[in-house]
Parts: sequence; structure tokens; C-alpha cells
Amino acid sequence: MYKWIHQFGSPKYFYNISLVLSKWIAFVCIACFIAGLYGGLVLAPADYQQGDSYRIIYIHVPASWMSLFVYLVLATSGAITLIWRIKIADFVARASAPIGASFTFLALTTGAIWGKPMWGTYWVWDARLTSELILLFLYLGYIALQSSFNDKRIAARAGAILALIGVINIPIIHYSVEWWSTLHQGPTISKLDTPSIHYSMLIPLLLMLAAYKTFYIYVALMGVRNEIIESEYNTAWVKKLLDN
Amino acid sequence: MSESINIFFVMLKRDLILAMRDKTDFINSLIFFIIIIVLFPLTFGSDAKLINELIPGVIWISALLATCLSLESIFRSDFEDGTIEQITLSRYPLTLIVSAKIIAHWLTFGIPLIIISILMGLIFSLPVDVILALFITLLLGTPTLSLFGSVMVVLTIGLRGSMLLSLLILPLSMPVLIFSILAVNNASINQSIIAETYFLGGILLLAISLAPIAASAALRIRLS
Amino acid sequence: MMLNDFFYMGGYGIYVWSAYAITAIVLIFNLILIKKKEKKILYNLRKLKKIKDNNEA
Amino acid sequence: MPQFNINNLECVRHNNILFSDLTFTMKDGDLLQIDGTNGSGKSSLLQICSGLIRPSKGTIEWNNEDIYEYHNSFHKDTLYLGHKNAIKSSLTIKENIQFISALGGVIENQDYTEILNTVGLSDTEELYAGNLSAGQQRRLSLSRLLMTRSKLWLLDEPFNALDKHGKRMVENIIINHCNIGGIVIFTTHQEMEFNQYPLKSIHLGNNNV
Repeated sequence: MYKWIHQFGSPKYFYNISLVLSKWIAFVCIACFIAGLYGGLVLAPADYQQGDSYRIIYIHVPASWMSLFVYLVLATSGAITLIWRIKIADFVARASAPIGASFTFLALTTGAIWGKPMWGTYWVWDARLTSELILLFLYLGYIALQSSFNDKRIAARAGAILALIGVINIPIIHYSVEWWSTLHQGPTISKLDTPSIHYSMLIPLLLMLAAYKTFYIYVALMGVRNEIIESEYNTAWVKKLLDN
Repeated sequence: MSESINIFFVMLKRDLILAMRDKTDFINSLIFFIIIIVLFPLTFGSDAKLINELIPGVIWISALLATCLSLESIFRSDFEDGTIEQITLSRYPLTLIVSAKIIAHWLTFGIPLIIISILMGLIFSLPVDVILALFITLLLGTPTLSLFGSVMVVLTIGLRGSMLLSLLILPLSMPVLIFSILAVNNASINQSIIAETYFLGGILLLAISLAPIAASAALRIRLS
Repeated sequence: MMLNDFFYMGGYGIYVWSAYAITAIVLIFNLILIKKKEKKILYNLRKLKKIKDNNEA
Repeated sequence: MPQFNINNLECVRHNNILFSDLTFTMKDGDLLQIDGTNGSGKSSLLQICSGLIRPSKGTIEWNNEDIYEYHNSFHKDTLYLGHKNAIKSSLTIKENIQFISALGGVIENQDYTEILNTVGLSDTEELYAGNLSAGQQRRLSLSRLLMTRSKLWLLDEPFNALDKHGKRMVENIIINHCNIGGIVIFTTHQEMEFNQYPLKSIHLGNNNV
């Protein structure tokens, strides 16, 4: 297992594998986007309460799921950085942070836009919007901390500690905000086995989630490849790569 | 083992003496704390009822900002004069030494801050229950802030500007702030504050068990 | 007619489409940014390599 | 028998290779001088040896144990002194010295007058360290050499800011330590005498040992 991790963690191996993978991921991503958008915007019926405005769900919910997921990736790769010192983990964290922040930003703005027809105002201190906002601050802090170090190795390790503390705090933040908030709707999909929404609405949502996830993986892999080339440019294989 | 406990008290005593000798740092942040509290009534006019509703929250926000400000100095001189290397490379557990420093900070800054807050409550003639709730929440909340804050201080020390420190601390201290404000609000309408107190206590325990370890790890990273 | 309905979104068109537009912009922006970075890195490294090769020659 | 092994060490700072393939072994009583021009990596080498920073390549072993894996036992045997004195100017000399001895693991020795005499700071106990000159502060900082149970000393420019007399004093302390089986590595760009004590040396900068 450990050997496998190390092989996978070797920059050259990772670079080549990710190049091949990226093509397939891009294909899956585009397919999911097309199917999800078609299903969500055209096929799915309008909601009997919210009318067509609910269709924002197809971009809002995946964005907020991904915002949390990417933060988990930051924390996990942080733990790997601290324990095993695998370079790729540093790169993954560095490449993930901006896209994670983008997802958080999207979850916030689409949530606010959705709020206007629903609540009559762009912003209410709803529990999920508020903790999303705090999550955005966590991302911004992470990016600010990382970018203020000159030495990338130290930046990665300092960021790892911040991400780990952040990830421990996220449930507490979420719970405290929920406790405090009186204006909040229950989670739309908490359990997949008893969906509170119809499957014709659910399937496009899951497709969009897959699209977001593959999009994230695609962009993150590209970022990781950039970091690899930058840090390994003294090695023979990168030199060869540059000749092409 | 007893030697390690000895170094804990040596460090604690040393930091307390240092705080007493270089008073400016923590006195300035306490003055800053008082000024922010005073600014609010000046901005919102002299409507006593409104002020009474606002002031507990104001005290808490001021405490948060003042803690951010005062934490900055907790490791600064040690970094400047090389003591931090001696501490990190010493024969004793780094977490123990770091804990002593954090406790010293709380004793010299947190306790005066709590006393001032109670005095402020009395000056603004808040109900006794509210003052009590303020006392309890500050007693549980300020050490949490010092603990998590110290990790962020180590991460950001020597980097450009102190804004970064606030940017890191403030989002993480949101739960403490929220539970404290809820407790104070409950107290003002004569309701129980037990649930919030438990949460604050739980977060404090989490901070006690995690922050010294994280701060030590951060120290080793920053020195490399 | 069908297409009009589609863009009208039962009166919520402005909200739905602005949300989708922002999403599209942000996601595409992410893609462009990282592509640009890749180009920049490759350009810089190639230049660096050229200087080195010339020095060696 | 303690041994300090450095194997194939490489240090990269700001994308420059400061040194590489550095290998040496130190045994009881060994005294090693590292010299080299400014920026040749003298301080970095000492910091790597102390475990503060990790080398980009290579291993360091103390008693055949990797110093990162067994950092607790390594730190117990090591004393590192950097450029900075680690002296608090708002503490008195006595308070400084008490802290130094507690950190060095020497608690039972409560009489500091002898130590202050040795480093040439007698009758200054109640003064604030901030009142001392640079050389005196360095002497105070070097008093930690007399209050340590560590075997391996890593001293970065120990003779900085010292006059002839102070230099002699530090030399004597170092030789005494080596005579009882201690190991000392220090950096300097001054010519050293050390009363004919066998002195090894490493020159950094042109990669020759």
C-alpha cells in the first residue's frame, strides 16, 4: 500500500497518468453538464410551490456540496503533507484552493439570487448561507496564508495546519449557525433513500453534481501538473517535455 | 516527568514577569477594548434601552478584536531574539512550553478583560443575569480564542501585516461568538443559558486538547 | 413560442438565467486562468532552458 | 558511544544548491570547524544538524538513529546556539540565567555566581540584560554552555562580538567539553588556535571537504 502511494506520489508518474485521465474526465464532465442541464432546465417539471425558480437548485446545490468537498480535500491532503510528506499532496491542496473558493462564491451568489424570489430579499441570515459565507472566509484565509510564503514547502505545511483546524471547526460553525438561525429550510436531500423531491428532479441534480465534481478534478489536475513542471524543471523528463 | 512540569512553571513565571515588565502591549490592547465599547454608545445615541440591548454583543465583539490584537505579541519577542529556537530544540515537550505561554497570555490579558467587561456591564447598569452570562461566556470563550489564536499567530508571525492574523482568527471564532451572544440574549429574557454554556465548554475542551499540539507543529514548520 | 417559454421561466427568467450566467462565467474563468498559467510556466521554463543551453554551448 | 553521522547531505535554498554530497562522521571528543564565505551555507548546515530544517537530500544519524524519527532523544543530547542570543533584555541577568539553566535541564545548581565569574560577568546579577553591551550579551548567552547536559554542541559564530579575552574563554570551554568526550561543531571565519587540540575542518563554498 505504502509503496503504491509512493509510486503514485512520484511526480513523473502522476503527471503522465493525469494527462491520460484528464481527457476522459473532460469527456465525462461535458457529457454530464449537457445531460444535467437538459434534464434540469427542459425535462424536469416546474416545482408546484416555487415554480421555475427552483431550477437554480441545479447549480446552487452542487456548488455548495463541492465547496465543502474541496475543503475536505484541502484538509486530507494537508494531513498527507504533514504525515508522509508527499509532494503531490502539497500540489493538490495548492491547486484546489482557488476552485474551492470559486464554488463557495457560486453557492453564495446563486443562493442569494434564488433568495430574491423566495424570501423577497437577496440576503437573509439563513443558516446554510451564513455558514457558506464563513466557509468563504476560511478559503480566503487559506489562500492568503499560502500566498504570503516564499517557500512553497513551508506554505504547504502551514496551510495544512490551517486546513485541519478549519475542517474540525466546520461542523461546529455549521451547528452554531443552525442553532442561531430561525429562518432555515430543512435540507432538501438529506437521505437518498427517501428523497423529498421527485426523481425527475433528482436525477439531473445528481448529474450536475457529477459534472461539477469532474470539472473540479479536471481543473485541479491541470493545476497539479503546472506545479509539478515548475518544481521538477531540473529533472531530465521535464527537460525532455519542454523540448516538445 | 517532574522536570517537564518544572519547565512549565518556569516558562509561565517568565512570561508573567515579562508581561509585567513590558506592560505596553497588553495595556494597549485593553485600552483598545474599552475604546471600542465606548464608541458604540457614541454612535448609536443615548437611547438607554437600545444601548442596553446592544452592549453585551458589543462587549463580545470588542473582546474578540482586542484578543486578535493582543495575541500578536505572544510569540513576537521570542521570535526576534532567538528564544524560540532554544525552546523548540530544548529537551522538553514543546507542547508543554507552548501551553505555558498561552496560559500566561490568558492570565495577563484574558482576566483583566473579563474584569473590565463586568465593570462595563455595571456602568451600563445591565441586569445581573446578563452580567453573569457575560462573565460565564467570557470565562469559557476567551481562553478558546487565546488557544486557537495562538496557532494562527505562529502561522502568520513575521509575514506581511497583521491583517492576515485577523483574517484567519475571526472566521474560526464565529461559533464562540454565536453561542456567547445567544447565552447573553437568553439571560436578558430570563431563560436558561445551560445549553450554550455546555457548547462553549465543549469547544474550550477541544481547543485545550488540540491547539497546543497544532501550535507546536506550526512552530516547527515556521522555523524550518 | 417554446423557446420564449424556456427563457421566460414562468416569470423567474431573470433570476434563473443570471444565476446560470454567473456560474458559467466563474467556471470558465477558472479554466482560462489555469490554462494561462500553464502557458506562462511553459514559456518561462523554456526561456530559462534556452539561456542555460546557450551558456553551456 | 555516541556518533554523529552526516550522509550525502544536500541543501537547497531559494533554488540554489548551497552544498551537496556532504558526508562526515563525528565521534567522542571531536571538534569541527566549518568555514566558508558568506552565503556558503554555514548556518544552514548547523540548522540542518540541529534538526531545525530538513535537508533536501541525505540523512543525519545520532547513535545510529535518524534524528527526525527519534527527535526526542536527539534534542536531549544537543545544544544549538544561533546568531541570536536568546536573551531577554527586560529580564535581569539572574532571571535570564535561571531560564537558561532550566531549559538546559540543570536545575539543582542554584548558585550562579561561579558561572557568571567564568563568563566574566561577575556581580551583575541584578542588572537588566538590556543594559549589557553586545559582547556581554554574547557572553551571557554562551553561559548556556556551562549549564547544559547535552553532549553535542552546535555553535553558530560563537566568537562573534567577543574580544580576545572572551574568545579565549570560549575556546577553553569548548576544549574542556571535548576533553570529557563531548562533540562540538562550530562555524567561524576566524583563524582558530585551540591550544593544539586536534581540529577538523570543513570548507564550504567550493564543495571540497
